[in-house]
Amino acid sequence: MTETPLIGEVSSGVASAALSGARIGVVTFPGTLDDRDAARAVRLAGATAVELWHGDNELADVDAVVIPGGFSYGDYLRAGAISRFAPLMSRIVDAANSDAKLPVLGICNGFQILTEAHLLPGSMIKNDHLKFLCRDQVLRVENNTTAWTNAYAAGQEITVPLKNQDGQYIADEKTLDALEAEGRVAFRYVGMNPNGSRRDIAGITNAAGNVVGLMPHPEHAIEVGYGPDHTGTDGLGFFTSVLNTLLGGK
Amino acid sequence: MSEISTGSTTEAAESAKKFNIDTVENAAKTPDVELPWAELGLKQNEFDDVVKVLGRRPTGAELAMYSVMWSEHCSYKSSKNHLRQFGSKVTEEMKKDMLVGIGENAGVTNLGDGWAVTFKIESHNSPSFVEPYQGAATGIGGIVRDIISMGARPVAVMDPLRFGAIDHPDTARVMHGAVAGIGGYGNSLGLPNIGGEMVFDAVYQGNPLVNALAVGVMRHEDIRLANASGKGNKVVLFGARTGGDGIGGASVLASESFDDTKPSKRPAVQVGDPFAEKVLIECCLELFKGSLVEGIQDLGAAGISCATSELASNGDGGMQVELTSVLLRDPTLTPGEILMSESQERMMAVVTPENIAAFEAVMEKWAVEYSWLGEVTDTGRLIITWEGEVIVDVDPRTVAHDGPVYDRPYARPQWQDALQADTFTGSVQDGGRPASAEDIKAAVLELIASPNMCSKDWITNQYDRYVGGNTALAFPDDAGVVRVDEETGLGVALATDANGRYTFLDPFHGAQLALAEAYRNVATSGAVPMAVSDCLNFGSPEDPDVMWQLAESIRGLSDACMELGIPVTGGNVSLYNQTGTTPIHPSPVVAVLGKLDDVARRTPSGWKEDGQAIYLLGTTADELDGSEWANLRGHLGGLPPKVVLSAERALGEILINASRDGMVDAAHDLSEGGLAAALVESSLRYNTGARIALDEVAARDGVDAFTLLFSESQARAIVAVPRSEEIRFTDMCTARNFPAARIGVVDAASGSLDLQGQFSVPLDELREAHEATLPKYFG
Amino acid sequence: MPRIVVDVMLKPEILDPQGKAIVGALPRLGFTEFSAVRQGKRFELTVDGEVTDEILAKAREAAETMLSNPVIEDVVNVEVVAD
Amino acid sequence: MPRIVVDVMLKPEILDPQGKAIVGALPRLGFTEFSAVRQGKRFELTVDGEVTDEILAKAREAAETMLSNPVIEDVVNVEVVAD
Ligand SMILES: Nc1ncnc2c1ncn2[C@@H]1O[C@H](COP(=O)(O)OP(=O)(O)O)[C@@H](O)[C@H]1O
Ligand SMILES: [Mg+2]
Repeated sequence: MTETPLIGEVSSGVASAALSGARIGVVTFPGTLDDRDAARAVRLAGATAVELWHGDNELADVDAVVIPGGFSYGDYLRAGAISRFAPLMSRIVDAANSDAKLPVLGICNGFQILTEAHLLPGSMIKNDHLKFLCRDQVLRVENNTTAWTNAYAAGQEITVPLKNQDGQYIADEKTLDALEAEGRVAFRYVGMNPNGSRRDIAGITNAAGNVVGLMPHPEHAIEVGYGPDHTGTDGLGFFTSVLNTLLGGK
Repeated sequence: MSEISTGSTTEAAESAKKFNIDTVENAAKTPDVELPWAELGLKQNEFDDVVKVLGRRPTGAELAMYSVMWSEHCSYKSSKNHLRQFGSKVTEEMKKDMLVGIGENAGVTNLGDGWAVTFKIESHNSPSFVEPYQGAATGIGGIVRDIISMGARPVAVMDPLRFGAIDHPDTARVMHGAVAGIGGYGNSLGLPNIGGEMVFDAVYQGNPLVNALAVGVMRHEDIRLANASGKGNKVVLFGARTGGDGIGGASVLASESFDDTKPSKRPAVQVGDPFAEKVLIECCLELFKGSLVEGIQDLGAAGISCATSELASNGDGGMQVELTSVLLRDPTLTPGEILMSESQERMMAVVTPENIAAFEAVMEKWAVEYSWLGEVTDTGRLIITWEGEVIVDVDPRTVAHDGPVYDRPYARPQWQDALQADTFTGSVQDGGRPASAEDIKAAVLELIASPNMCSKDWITNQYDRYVGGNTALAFPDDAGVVRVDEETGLGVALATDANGRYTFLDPFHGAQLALAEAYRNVATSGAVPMAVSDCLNFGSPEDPDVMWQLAESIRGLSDACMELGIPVTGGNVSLYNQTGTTPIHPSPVVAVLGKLDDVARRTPSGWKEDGQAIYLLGTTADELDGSEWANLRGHLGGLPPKVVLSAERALGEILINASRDGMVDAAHDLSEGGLAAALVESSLRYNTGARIALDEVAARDGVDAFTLLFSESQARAIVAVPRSEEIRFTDMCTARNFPAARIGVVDAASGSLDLQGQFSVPLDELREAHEATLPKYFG
Repeated sequence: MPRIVVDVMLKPEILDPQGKAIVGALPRLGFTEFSAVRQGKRFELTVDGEVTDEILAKAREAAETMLSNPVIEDVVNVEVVAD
Repeated sequence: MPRIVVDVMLKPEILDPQGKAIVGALPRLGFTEFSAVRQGKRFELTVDGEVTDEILAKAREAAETMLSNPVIEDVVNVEVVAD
């Protein structure tokens, strides 16, 4: 019998004790939407997801942090503009910049928050076509040495959902040149540029490689049948990457 | 948070001085005061009834309450007598899984394993014409609050839409706004959009239909009802502040105010705040989790009037509320206006005194404003005070439930017979029916590029279908499927359908056809249909022709639900959809909810495995009246396709069994656009071609190739069957005596749809035709 | 080049969710001086050449018909700014 | 009550997608006078009482730190408007 297109088969095996010992925080702001999805991705990768609340003043001993997507504060004023001032964000910024180099992943609204918080350069403005766009998007992994991308091959193409209204990445030419020169463009859009982002940039990393932000949603491509039609689990590598990093693999 | 309450109380107290409060005492003493009941939409007999019920003239505030609660929208006065059939035509079997039936904010259906699901569809038609973005956005907001108020976590939305002619200059305005509004609001709530409809027809030019469906899930123990019980329990209003939204008519309550410098500016439309609603959802779920509320009610149409009177009359029957405690966005609002305001993103709840602190802690956490308005009593009266003075003293039942009910006259329109006699076959428009391969190919391309049959990507790409991580199927598949339980894979499927042309030709059968199609869509995905919600969009009930359409549709729909064994658990009636005296086509939008024990088994609508056999289930007759093809030729007349509910049921069982036992990898039902549309859609779904031979089935059914491709005969579907399953599958069909014809095979290498003996079209050409239409008109 | 500035605000009676979110956030950053915030739009229209009365009238018309949605917004200001 | 108006525009070197869409649509409605359009934000901050220099300074600070993102936007105007 040909394989029935079943969904719900989780491709990761049973988590090892070492993996599930890794505590990955998932931040919820008012208006965050993809927090439960990010927590599921963490779990399916084998780690323990820890809920973090924007108003908290400490990081609850997490080993890494995901700032998930959504419309925190409704995206009012500017996407990420109000969230950036949350008490927890100060802790995250400090920990990311500390010697411990806390791994931080910002997805979509999380990426916008990271740029507003100046952990990552540049900013996002409205998509060039001005509409919200939800599509399965092909990305090329340009830098596979960061805390969140080391499970991928350099140049690997992955498909993950993209869904946003303010996804056009912009920065001045000097910053863009520096990002390119330092290999800090982590992902580029392939096939089509869905929002007019400068130089097809979909995601970037900080110089140390512990802070990564991107507009598309890897946490929506972690289970067969609940993600993009043909591949479905290309996003899981983000979450296994950080486990490699935490367990000293890379 | 207390500082806010105090702040506003002072504000309210100050503004109170500006009002000439019409107290109950005053009303009793001044029976002859002129009241603007007509301006508020009441009829003489209705006003007389209010006076009779109260035994005196109403106060201004009471008049405000009765006028909104006795409006068509809130009281269903024209449709109530007919709607009863949804409750009466039900067997014990149908009641088995119904945990909450019609009458509550939304019905609740048992899914098993302790899970329950609630869903409902509603209209937001006229606001969406005036201001499409905000009208559609607040439509989503309103239906989602209905779902929350049942104790459920909302998990998905859908949006059946009907707009005017695609090339009319005003259509782009409505289309752009409504789609952006639905996306803007729904996407911000984190609710995947999993399906809907899109129909263009000039009859909707001045009355677009923007219907919205929401579905939510909960554990059985979390079901909440809108009732206020327990004397001494506190009544609280939380969420957004109350502004002058949607109170147009109420400003005529001049008797409430003696200050004519009072700014009478009231918003013409309501603006939604999706962020506030998202926070409200999380906040309510936290309240439910902690069992912190005894009863809860969303505030929709008729706002506080509705919430207080319904909570009170469904509970122990008494409530006492101090209206100056309501937090206001606009301090100039009069008591009547506050009672009528339809400001969005508000909820009312009943909380025991022991839970007050815990309730307040949840509000603080989410930074939601709230104010305590009063308490539940056992007096059987709803008493509303303004600075302690009684301005409302009513039996809440008389407001909420004992509104007027009309037996409006109705009669089969005089023109109905002539309309039905005017069949497409043989009409002028049917001249030169395509017969050659070349002409049929052109017809197929025309069909799939046509406004109603073209790809809806332009719309659906603006909707988040992934959020939540539980969407197993969404557009362009036949039904949306959402996983409910991550452990077991238990899930639900939903589809909405309506065909205004069919219903115009024959309201009784048209409504049944809407149900049949939604049922078929759900079964095609592999789910077992369980429950129905409907949104009845019609013209004016005061027109006997329209009233007949409404009566016939309800009769047809309720009969068909009985025959299919699935109950109506809730819905909505939207009347007066007409421009001048021209009503829209009667448009009963029917939503069917089904259940999948394991969503991993759901069936998508496209094939992708090379070599699988393609079967056509069901038979085809010459049924082109009311079809998309006739519509494209500019013809509307005759009788819609025949409904055979037993065949729908048999087909459904085959599709459900085949899905459960892994006998089909793809299934797509045949509906508007018939076999031609289905073949193209199933090929384009995963960009996988097929070779199809039509001659044998055409001969079997005694129709020509064109009719086989374009007729809209019901109870049909196409499926892709793995070779290894063919015998088992055909045996099943034979055993059930259901026609199944092998019409072709999936051909992955070809990259085209090949109708043998007719023509072959590359998939790229089909896609181009299918996908170019909406971008061409809407950018 | 001269520009015409057009300012558009939501009508006062209409809810402004953005302004509401901002006024809620300001105190957390230590800004307690502002009791209400409303967010509107500012358009800058560039004119090649001189801004005649006709052009200004055109700008007014564009402001009323296209740059604002008269159902929910008011044009609060149309003025010429020199560079 | 007096208000402080804060105007924020995208930096001139950043292409403004909304402005671009508007300038593209204007000629279709018969407005051919404008060669470029940019869309920015206008905030109105309400002050209860008098607008002192301190309060104005606070508004400037809020404009720079929160109401605008200096990476992409400029605060082009902060001024007091009486009603
Ligand atoms: N307004 C809309 N919003 C979301 N999905 C839509 C909308 N309009 C159409 N769709 C989706 O597009 C697909 C095709 O629609 P349609 O041809 O009406 O389906 P069907 O014939 O199976 O009822 C379906 O998956 C439907 O849910
Ligand atoms: Mg279908």
